[in-house]
Amino acid sequence: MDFYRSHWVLTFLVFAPLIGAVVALVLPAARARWVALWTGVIELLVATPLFWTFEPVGAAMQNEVALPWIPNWGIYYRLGLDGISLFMVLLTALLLPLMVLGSWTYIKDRERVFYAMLLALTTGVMGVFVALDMFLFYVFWEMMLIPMYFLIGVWGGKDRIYAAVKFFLYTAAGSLLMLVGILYLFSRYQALTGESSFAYGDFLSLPLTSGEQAWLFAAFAIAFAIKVPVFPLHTWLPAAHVQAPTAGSVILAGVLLKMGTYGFLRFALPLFPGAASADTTVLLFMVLGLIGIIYTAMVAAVQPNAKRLVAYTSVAHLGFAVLGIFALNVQGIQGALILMIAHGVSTPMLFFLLGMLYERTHSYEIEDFGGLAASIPIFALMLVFAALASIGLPGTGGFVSEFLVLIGTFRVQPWIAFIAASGVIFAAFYMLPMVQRTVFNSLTRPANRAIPDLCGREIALLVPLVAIILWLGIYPRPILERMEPSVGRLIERVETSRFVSTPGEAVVASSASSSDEGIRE
Amino acid sequence: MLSQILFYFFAGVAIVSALMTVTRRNPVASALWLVGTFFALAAIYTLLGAFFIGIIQILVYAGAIMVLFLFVIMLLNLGNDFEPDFRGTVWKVMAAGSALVLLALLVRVVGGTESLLVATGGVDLVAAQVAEYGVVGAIGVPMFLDYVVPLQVTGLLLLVAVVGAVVLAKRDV
Amino acid sequence: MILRVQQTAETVVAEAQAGAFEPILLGLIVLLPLIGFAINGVAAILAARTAERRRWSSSSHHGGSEGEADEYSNETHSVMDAEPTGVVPWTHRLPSLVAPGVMLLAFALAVANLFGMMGVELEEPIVRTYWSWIPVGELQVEAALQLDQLSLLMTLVVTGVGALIHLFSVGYMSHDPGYPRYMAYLNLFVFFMLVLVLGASFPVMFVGWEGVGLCSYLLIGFWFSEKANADAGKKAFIVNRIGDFGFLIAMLLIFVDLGALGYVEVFERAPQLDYAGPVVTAICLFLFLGAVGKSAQIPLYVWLPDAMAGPTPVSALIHAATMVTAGVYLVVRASTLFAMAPAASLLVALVGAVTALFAATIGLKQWDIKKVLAYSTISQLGFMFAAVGMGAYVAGVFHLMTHAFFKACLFLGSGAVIHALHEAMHATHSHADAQDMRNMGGLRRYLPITFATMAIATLAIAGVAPFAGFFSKDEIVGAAWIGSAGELPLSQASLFGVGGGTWMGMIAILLSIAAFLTAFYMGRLMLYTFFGPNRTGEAERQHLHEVGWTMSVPLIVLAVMSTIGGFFNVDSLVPIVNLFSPFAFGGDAALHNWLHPVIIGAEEVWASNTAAIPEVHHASWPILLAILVGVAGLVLAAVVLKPQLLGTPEETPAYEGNLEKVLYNKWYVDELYQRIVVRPVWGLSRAFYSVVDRGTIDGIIDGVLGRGAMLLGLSAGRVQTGQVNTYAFIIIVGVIVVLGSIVVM
Amino acid sequence: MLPLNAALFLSAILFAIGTAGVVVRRNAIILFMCIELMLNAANLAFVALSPYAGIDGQVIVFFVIAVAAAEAAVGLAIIIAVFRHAESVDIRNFSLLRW
Repeated sequence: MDFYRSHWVLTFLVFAPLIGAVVALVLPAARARWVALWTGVIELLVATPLFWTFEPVGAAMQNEVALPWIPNWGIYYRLGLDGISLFMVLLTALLLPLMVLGSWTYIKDRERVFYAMLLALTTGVMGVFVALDMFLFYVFWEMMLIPMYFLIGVWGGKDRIYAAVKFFLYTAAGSLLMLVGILYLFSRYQALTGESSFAYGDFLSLPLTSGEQAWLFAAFAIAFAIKVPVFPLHTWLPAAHVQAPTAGSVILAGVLLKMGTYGFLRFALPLFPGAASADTTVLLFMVLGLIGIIYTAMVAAVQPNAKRLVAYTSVAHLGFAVLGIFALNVQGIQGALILMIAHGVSTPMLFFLLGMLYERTHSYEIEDFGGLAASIPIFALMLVFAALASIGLPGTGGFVSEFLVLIGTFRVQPWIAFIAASGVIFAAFYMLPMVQRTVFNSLTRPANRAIPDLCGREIALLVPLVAIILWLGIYPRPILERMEPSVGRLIERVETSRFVSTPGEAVVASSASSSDEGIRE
Repeated sequence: MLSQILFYFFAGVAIVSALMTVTRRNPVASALWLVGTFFALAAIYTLLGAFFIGIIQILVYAGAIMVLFLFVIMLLNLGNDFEPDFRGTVWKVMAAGSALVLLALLVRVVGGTESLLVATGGVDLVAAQVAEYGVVGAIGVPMFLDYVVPLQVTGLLLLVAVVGAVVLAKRDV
Repeated sequence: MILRVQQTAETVVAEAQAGAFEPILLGLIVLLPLIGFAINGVAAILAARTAERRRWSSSSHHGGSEGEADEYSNETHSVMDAEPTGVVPWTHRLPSLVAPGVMLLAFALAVANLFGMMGVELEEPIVRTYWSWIPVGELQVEAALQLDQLSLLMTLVVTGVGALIHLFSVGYMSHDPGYPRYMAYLNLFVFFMLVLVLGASFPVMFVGWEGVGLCSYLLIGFWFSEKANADAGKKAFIVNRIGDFGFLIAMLLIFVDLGALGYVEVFERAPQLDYAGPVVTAICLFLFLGAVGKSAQIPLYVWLPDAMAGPTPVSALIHAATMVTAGVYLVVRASTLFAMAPAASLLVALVGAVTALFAATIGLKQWDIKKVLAYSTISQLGFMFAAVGMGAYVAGVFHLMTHAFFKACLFLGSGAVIHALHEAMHATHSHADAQDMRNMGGLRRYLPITFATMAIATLAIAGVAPFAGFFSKDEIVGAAWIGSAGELPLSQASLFGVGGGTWMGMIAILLSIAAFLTAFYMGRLMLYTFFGPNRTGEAERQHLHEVGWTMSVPLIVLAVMSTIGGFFNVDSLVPIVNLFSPFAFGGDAALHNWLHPVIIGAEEVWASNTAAIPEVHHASWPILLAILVGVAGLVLAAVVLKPQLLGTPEETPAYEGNLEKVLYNKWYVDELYQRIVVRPVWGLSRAFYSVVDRGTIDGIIDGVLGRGAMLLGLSAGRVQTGQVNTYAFIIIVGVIVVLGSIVVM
Repeated sequence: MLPLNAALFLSAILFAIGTAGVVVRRNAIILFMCIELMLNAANLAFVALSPYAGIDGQVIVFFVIAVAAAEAAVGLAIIIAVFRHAESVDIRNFSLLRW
């Protein structure tokens, strides 16, 4: 049982997909998808017990390890798991087999390379969530880029090259800034203590002046803001989603975007708490998040292409996550984390459905659909459910997360929360017309009349997602409990090292200040 | 005092013939002016006390390399009906300008060294070695002792050059 | 099953004497409809599966049949055409048993609890916590249900009227191919309504709040193959969402200012806020915005008339009896907060009164029988909001209850009429509009029971003496007159600088006119539908016959409730009303005493914050005025309107003269919204996409950076001329630069 | 002894003339001559400094001469090869190696 105490579970989770990728490449094409499926299933079976073996009590990292990798530069193979990264690992492990199932009949050429890329991508993503050595983190961060580039570039839609290159350049540019930040930290640490190390723990203990913190925070924040994506840097996402194959869109929306918010919570906030909690930063990111919510919701409404519409909605959703993170209180951050999971389940469901629809109608344009409920009722049922989960109907994960984020934001910036709450209306404004034009209305196209409904495989693929969405909405308590200590530690760190210069946080409704002190236990 | 006068004389010859090499349109003329430069340089070498190098300069440079040049010019019959191969006036101005700037910089850089070297008091280092091993020995001993590796490499280089030249110039039969 | 319920009732009553009251199977009441939904849902999926498999088998024979696929369109109402074998499949028979059965069980449990609670004087509400829903820091939201007098009353209304409507739906919808799906949605709706009503905290109520919004979206757009129906459903959901936005903001304010969201804690800590202060007023205004969205008051009422696109029982259940009353329930539940914010309460009353009148005027000139009833519902809701706005919370709840009875009866009656007409038109394949009154006329000869029940309900809604409407509506109008005389706590408050009393005077007048118009348009509806010559056409007339028992029984029960409903709250103090006090159920002003513990919080707030009111004396003239207004409306309709002159839609135009034109076109409010809200938002969205997203952001990234890099590359390339001199020159420049930097250092 | 600076100035001048020649002339042969000139300027500098910096200067001169010879040989071979193909030694015929 100590397998789950030690770091071996994490090492297995990170490198099993890579081994699967190699095997998939070697075996003949027909075998590739089965190898990928088995790897995914094993990955999921190994990962699920983590949910129970993870003690929610301690706030410190669990399953830690620190093996020398390149000792003379102080680069160690350092892994660790805590409340924030646990659910991201589980989400990735869940999505892998589903993605393989989703692209069972979708991918017809070069299956071997496709599944190898998919598995390599999972290794990269899993590595990002568990790495505690900044160098190792950066390696995995870059490693994730290449397979994703090929996924979009090779198996994508019409102008996939444009989308793939744009995706690559955006993320790479951001990560270069982050690299500069990491190296600067490394040099400061070396100058201060003499020996060299990239450990996350060491950088945490590094005293930085406010100027340094500001610049370093900016470097990290831009890299993560591109990934989230935050408002002005978001235009790569719709392009990438429209061109990506189903599995590409699912992993992109399900997990890759969360690397941005995870990055903020793991690196940007704790490493540079002073800069992160400065009023200007908080206000800037909250306003950007707010624009992200309202603006992209409105833009989403007018999209002719269903996938592009869903892509813009995920920008809107993650706008909420940004709000939650920079509310810097327990409700806000827990809301952001729940949103990362809820969005990581509801949006992939939408993309799977659109993928299935594409396999039947060979189009993502909304006007090619219409009245599909008459011909494929089960699909219609699933699409309506996924749309409602995405809108954040109470009883689904979406509501719990948006509610927590709004409460968190309201305590810090009432006006921003007020406008953000109108995002609830815009959510209905962009999702319902799409659902109606796709599933309801009269069945005009004769071609749509004869398309087959969802088969067993497809339903088996969607049922776990539906279950998790409902579980998140109805009984999120076990998840919230497991996150509480880590989030508490993060907030406590940000609060204690707030700059003396800024006179405390923004004016919170006066009468609430009494209740605030109580919260900050 | 005589040597200084001779030095300036030969320096003047060298500069004029260098300028003529560059400016003559006829390749043969410029080749011959180049030979003139080499002779002036050889004289300056001897004035500076490097008699062996002066001799070698004439023997190898003027004798061998320039002959090779002239031979090639004759082989390719470039001596006559050559059209002016100067580039546009823009390039002329740019070339002259960059040359002057380069000159100014070199002079500026080089100018300061004498005071530095004199300070190190190494004026008659060479004279001592020449006295001990003789003119040729003074160069021969360090070449075969300290610089034996570069020597071998240079030998190899020359071999490669010869083989290369033969292969390149040979008519593909 | 019924026996067991009786036993539990006796034990409970016995136990009640002992003072302790334990709610019976509270969780089960809520769970029953959910179980119903699950069963019907599975039936619906299997029905869809079999239909699709048959379509594949049949279509694979002769390449897809046209008729099959539009089985979902509402023209072919009957599953018979789609069902070649003639026998009704089990997936269609099962819901007929499960759906009403589940509702009856829930109603029985509610009644059991009623008996239990009647005996004991329950001061504190009973809260049952099932699990901790969102435990984050100081925010501890429990998934808990709360049982007190108000929530029990609402449960009774929801399950009672709901059960009747489910029974009615069995007759009305059983031939529809999507019948199991319909029953599943209906059960799901009742589940969410019960969660809304029995929730113990604002977030749990919000779950029900949006859940009923979802179900009304699904049910309005039930015949989704028609674009108009799907649009109506979408419109309902989005407008409801605007209301839910208000509710959400209110919850945020409550949590940030009071630190909790459960009712008990919130109403305990409410006095901490300063009386009539900005915070509590903001909370109440946003709560009211939520109520306006859900209960279709000005300005967010536009979705209700369009919601008539759904099946008629849906209109009866959702858009008359239960969902739309959620707003009133919210205000009564948060009465302590509203008492703390007099300005907000007065605004609620004012909006209610204006909506009552405004909707009544539109109702005058509608030809679609369901549209008339829809605007009547909006108007009656206006009455309820006026009541609760003025602080007469019990009057509001009383009218809510009676309205549930007679409006459900009216809607189901109109459903029966439409169903009969449909059957007739279906037989003769005529495509006339089965809902247009101009196609009806003289139906009392063909649909006697429906006519009788609707007549009773019309008298009730008009406020004619013994019927329910008389007691409840006139109590509201009475309260308005009393308030204008300054004898209500809120008459001392002021809104926009005008005193509460004067506002209530205006409200009284508005309500009286609205009452008169209500009587008039209800009279008009009855006249055109049931009196005068029959205009449905020769061939169809033979096929006109009374509807089956499953549809008539609910009508009769509701008609009976409309008659006796008024006697639940006979106030002996009021002069004319006290004539009926001997017949009152449960003693004098039974409902007032029953609900008193719920509104104690509000009364304490008034006691501590407003001047004591001397003795409230009830004059008799308001009641006389009310009776006069009701009767006058009906008589005027009978006199003025000539049903025999009315022709079919082709003959009589929809309106003559521009006043009627304005009324028929609903004061052009929809068009106004379209122009000032919907179109600008779409325009802005398109502008955002094309100008900002494509234009500037992508323009900068792709254009400036992308193309800029390309151009830079090209121009740099030109330097490579291939000639050695150029390269030599570049090298020299390099040398110069290096030497230069050395010299400069 | 001879003024050191003068010799160094002379080598600078010769070097500058050589560069000017390389940039201006189009004839390959003359180009090579200018390069030889520049090499000689360098040799002069070596020799001028050798009394101060030691005999190594003069040893290096020999290597420079050797390199120059090798370079001249290969260069001229290339010129012959190109000439055979393009009938002229103008370096514009050598301009294929570009983007």
